[in-house]
Amino acid sequence: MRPSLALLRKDLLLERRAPESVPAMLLFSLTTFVLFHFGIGRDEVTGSLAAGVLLVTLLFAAILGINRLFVSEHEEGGFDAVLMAPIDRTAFFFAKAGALFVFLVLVEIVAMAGFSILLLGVSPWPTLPGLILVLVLLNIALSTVGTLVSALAIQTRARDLIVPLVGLPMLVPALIAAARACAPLFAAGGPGSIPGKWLLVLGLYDLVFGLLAYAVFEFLLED
Amino acid sequence: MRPSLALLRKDLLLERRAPESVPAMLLFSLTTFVLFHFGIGRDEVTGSLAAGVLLVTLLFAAILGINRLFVSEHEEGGFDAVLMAPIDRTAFFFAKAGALFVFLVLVEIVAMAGFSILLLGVSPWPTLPGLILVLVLLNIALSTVGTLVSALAIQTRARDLIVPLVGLPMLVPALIAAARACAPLFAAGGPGSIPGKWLLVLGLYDLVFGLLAYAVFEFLLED
Amino acid sequence: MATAPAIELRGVGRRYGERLALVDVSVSVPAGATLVVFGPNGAGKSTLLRMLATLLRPHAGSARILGEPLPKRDWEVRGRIGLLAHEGMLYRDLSARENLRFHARLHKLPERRVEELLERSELLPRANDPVRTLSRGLLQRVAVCRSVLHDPELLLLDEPRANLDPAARALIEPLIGRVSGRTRVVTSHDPAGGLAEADIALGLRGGRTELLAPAAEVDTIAIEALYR
Amino acid sequence: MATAPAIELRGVGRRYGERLALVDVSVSVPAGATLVVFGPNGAGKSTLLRMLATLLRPHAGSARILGEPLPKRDWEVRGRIGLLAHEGMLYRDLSARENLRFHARLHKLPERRVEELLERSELLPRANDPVRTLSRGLLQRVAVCRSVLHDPELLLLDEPRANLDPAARALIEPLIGRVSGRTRVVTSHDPAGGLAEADIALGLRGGRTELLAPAAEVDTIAIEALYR
Amino acid sequence: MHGKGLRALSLVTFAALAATFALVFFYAPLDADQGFIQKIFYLHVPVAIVTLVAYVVAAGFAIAHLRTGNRQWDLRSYTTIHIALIFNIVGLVTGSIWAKASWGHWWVWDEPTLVSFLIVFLLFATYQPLRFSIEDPERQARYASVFSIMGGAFVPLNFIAVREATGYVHPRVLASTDGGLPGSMAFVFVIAIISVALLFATIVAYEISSKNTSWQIRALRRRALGDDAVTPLGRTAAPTMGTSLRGAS
Ligand code: HEM
Ligand SMILES: Nc1ncnc2c1ncn2[C@@H]1O[C@H](COP(=O)(O)OP(=O)(O)OP(=O)(O)O)[C@@H](O)[C@H]1O
Ligand SMILES: Nc1ncnc2c1ncn2[C@@H]1O[C@H](COP(=O)(O)OP(=O)(O)OP(=O)(O)O)[C@@H](O)[C@H]1O
Ligand SMILES: [Mg+2]
Ligand SMILES: [Mg+2]
Repeated sequence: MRPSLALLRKDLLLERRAPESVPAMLLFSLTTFVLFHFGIGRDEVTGSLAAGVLLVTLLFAAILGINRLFVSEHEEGGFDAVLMAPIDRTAFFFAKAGALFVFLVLVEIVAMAGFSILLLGVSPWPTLPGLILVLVLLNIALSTVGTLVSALAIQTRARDLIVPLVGLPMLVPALIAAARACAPLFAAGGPGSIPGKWLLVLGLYDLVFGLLAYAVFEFLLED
Repeated sequence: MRPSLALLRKDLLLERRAPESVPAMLLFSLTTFVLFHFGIGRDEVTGSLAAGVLLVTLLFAAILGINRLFVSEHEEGGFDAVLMAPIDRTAFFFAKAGALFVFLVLVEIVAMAGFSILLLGVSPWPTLPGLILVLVLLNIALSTVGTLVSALAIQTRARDLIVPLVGLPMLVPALIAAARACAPLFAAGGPGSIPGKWLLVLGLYDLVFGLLAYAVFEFLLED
Repeated sequence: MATAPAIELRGVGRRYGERLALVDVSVSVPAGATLVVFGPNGAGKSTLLRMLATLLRPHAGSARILGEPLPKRDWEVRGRIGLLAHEGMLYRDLSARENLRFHARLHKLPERRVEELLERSELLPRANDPVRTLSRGLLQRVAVCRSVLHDPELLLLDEPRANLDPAARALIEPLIGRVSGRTRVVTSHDPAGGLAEADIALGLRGGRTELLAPAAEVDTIAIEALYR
Repeated sequence: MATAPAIELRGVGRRYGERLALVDVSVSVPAGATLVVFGPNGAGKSTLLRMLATLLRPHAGSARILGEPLPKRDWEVRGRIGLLAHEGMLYRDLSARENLRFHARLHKLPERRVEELLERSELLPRANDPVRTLSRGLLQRVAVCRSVLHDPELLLLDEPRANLDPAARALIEPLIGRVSGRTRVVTSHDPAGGLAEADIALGLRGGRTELLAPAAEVDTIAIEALYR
Repeated sequence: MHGKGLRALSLVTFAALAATFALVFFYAPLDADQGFIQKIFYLHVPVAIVTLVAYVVAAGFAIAHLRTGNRQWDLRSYTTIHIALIFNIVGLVTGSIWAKASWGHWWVWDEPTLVSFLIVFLLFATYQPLRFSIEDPERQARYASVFSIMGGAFVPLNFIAVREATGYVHPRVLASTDGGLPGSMAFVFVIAIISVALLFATIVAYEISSKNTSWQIRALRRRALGDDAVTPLGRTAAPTMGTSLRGAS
């Protein structure tokens, strides 16, 4: 655990020193809400449309963060020095997934506020408990799969293409489940209950892909 | 013109060596259509929703291409060597904007086919003449402003963040105009005529931002 | 008493794709000794060092570092090796101090050690600047500090003095020089200077061993012949 | 006949943010002469070279390169200056040949020139490999070729021989050495070697001029004093 | 020798395909409401099923590659995915034709198999670009295996999610509640699946043996002519093998 924390701390320090991912993801989300507003020509969205707009936006924002997750390791060969340290290689996985999770939570807090103000046609407060549950499950999916995809992409010559290309389809099932789970929350008549089926699918995705990502991750770090 | 061609040739060489931008933008568009389907839960879209989905997707795809436009220049300081060559700095502008325009046209041809098959609720053929007009105007906006933003971003440490952050808001007016112009084309009852007002706005945007981008471009290349 | 050699390579080979970067290299370095690697550009010196650092796995032959076979038991030697490569291996946006503190934490070292090194390499006035803004030579000094931070038993130095001014060279001598008392592998393009600090000299050329002898038995002419 | 000096700096200064990298530097270099810049790490040598290359604009003072004032008329001198910096300034995914051809096209030179340079620097066998896969020293050779490709009147060399093996140093000597007959500005960390090729010696320290004299009047002790 | 058993496999495949062809056209009954076009069913469904199974099998090969480090497993995984991608496209096209013929649209969203098939295609379409953007052959093989393991798990999971998200609007010929397929159709269908699977296996076997042979030729040339005389491979998405190093795998 110790090395994971040291790594996580370094990532948060880098982000504080040169704040990039979080503000970028944030601004991106807000801009996208505005784009949607004009793009689809609706002043307010509810139900499945609301869930779709919110989650597609968060997914794209996450892709931004995933893209940069390993950049700092790559420049100047800093990663090599870390690889030579006497730490378990899965410590990276936890550190990076942890950092991404933290970033996502920060982004979601503000993005959700923006979304409620700009687009959402119903009051956000009653939806909160359910929404938090879904977002936590979604964040687990985004951060585990995202960490894997990011590590996969960083050694290629086209990181910024590989990340969305591989990451987006891979995350489609999680998006579907999250969007379906959220849709009743935003129903025009007041929040309905979350279909347990979709929580189950999302949880299954987290479990399967989280474990898989963890298991194969170290193969990405070897020479 | 000669130096523009030499630069364009190098870009196309790099793209042929590793075909990246165009196929990536393409796949990205198709995946985004699928995401939209599940996100907003519609099987078919028409009217302003169709225009919104199509144009937001194209905009994001363009961002991918813009992102990579100056990447090769940045690594290893190769750009500095180019800056020291005895060529007019606006030659860059034409070379890069030209490359981007070509990429966009290629992407749009396939993306439009995918969109018609996957999501569009009306026949695409009657919309074509109007659509081509709007897309050409939009491409001019995307490639001139995109080149500017890409050059801006490449000098910063967070290229992949700056591009969407600066690019998206900057392109909002073009997107609005294009979306409003397209909406009647996709009307459920058969294509209506394009509101001249929005074509005018789009043309004005091209003129003003195209000229501006051209004019301020060289300041971005200086120290 | 026969202690195991710190480095023992037998017929080691390494490819990049199809290009052979090292072919059939066998060398044994006793603990505490200095191996200096000579060879023209592209001979495979950096590749050898990265392999000894466990960052590249050998594609042929067998390698033992600090008594452990590679790549099988590489986790046993991690943390006991220090590498100074062509690039700084630092986080560009963190300062020298933050970079070193991070590595200190990974190696479970006290922060005292970081301050001590910053002071000894006269980096204190620039310790809080992001390393991105340091000049090439200052960056090299930070990299030196990073490589010796955890007091490694085996030190791998790839042209350690490149870009350093004469004063800085003297300054880091106690850290990476012979007086540091570590087992060292050093690459060099300076026949006379390289030989002076060597116990064993290894000459590579096109990845193959052209010369391997105790430094005392080699003269600069033999080294210079490598480049012909 | 009084030809204009190739370089004429008067009270030139340059900041990075608040940090002064060059303060009040005045120096004049006649055409065909060699200025060698000494100074400890972080003295401002690379900054000076990048400024002479028109890549950084001076923040104070006035600069004339090849008779043209900077930064006002920098387009006049572009294409007449060659810079060899710490990094290679090459496209990593293009081969040595493609990199050089690209620059040849920018400078409107025949491809013959590219082949000639590749041959003279003995890069032909590796000319089609992406430069990313070259060893540090081979990369440096490609960078040297790039910097002299367009036969520049003024050559700016930042530690040009770092990472090169002795044979390669001899190989590129006709390209960038005194015998090339160009006006040159060279940075060096080697007092004796640097002085040997200098007509004028400039010593910087913390961005300030500590020493400026014809090389004949300077000895290595004066240079070494810079580092103290 | 890399061609062992290929001829026998080819012959069996050919015979199976010929038999299927004959059965489909001369034995299987004409569908009551879809008519002749329904016969595309015997191509489309087997191709789709084989494709999906192949992706999962490729993941198995990838696991074997990571466990053993033997690059032959990577070659198998690569070839399987490569051919599955082609079958994937065939499945999409035949499905589209069928959809156009029976519903008048080239694409429908309420057929879960169809939608998940598209998403799977979008994911695996990135397999080749991913490989292509990694130069070092060993690393390329390892990263590709990681991808294909994730992809193998993705196929069923994605199917579950998509299936749950769409209703069952359209009648299914197979495995539906209302009685299922007539016996003669089911028989022909099973034969069709077997022959498509055989066809798949044959193509994969051919590709593997051709790759192995060209590596061997290359290695022999390098040994005979020297390393520098053979033109370098350059970047490629296909697995490559360095063979000229003593003791290398
Ligand atoms: C682009 C169009 C289509 C694609 C990509 C597609 C794809 C697929 C796939 C992947 C499967 C295999 C699923 C599995 O193994 O469970 C499948 C099976 C099947 N498809 Fe399609 N399909 C398309 C169009 C159609 C159409 C138009 C029909 C019917 C009119 C149809 C009817 C079936 C049936 C009956 C099966 C049998 C498997 C089952 O019952 O689940 N498909 N299709
Ligand atoms: N981009 C930058 N931002 C901020 N400071 C910088 C930047 N580049 C250089 N500096 C600082 O300016 C000063 C001069 O740097 P310069 O690279 O010119 O030194 P140098 O004489 O070339 O040293 P070396 O011998 O180590 O290469 C140093 O203190 C350096 O840290
Ligand atoms: N990532 C890589 N991909 C392909 N080839 C490589 C790679 N890294 C190194 N090589 C090649 O391997 C050979 C050995 O390189 P290495 O860097 O070990 O040489 P070196 O002896 O350190 O040379 P130098 O003195 O120039 O630093 C060279 O031919 C080089 O081009
Ligand atoms: Mg080296
Ligand atoms: Mg310098």
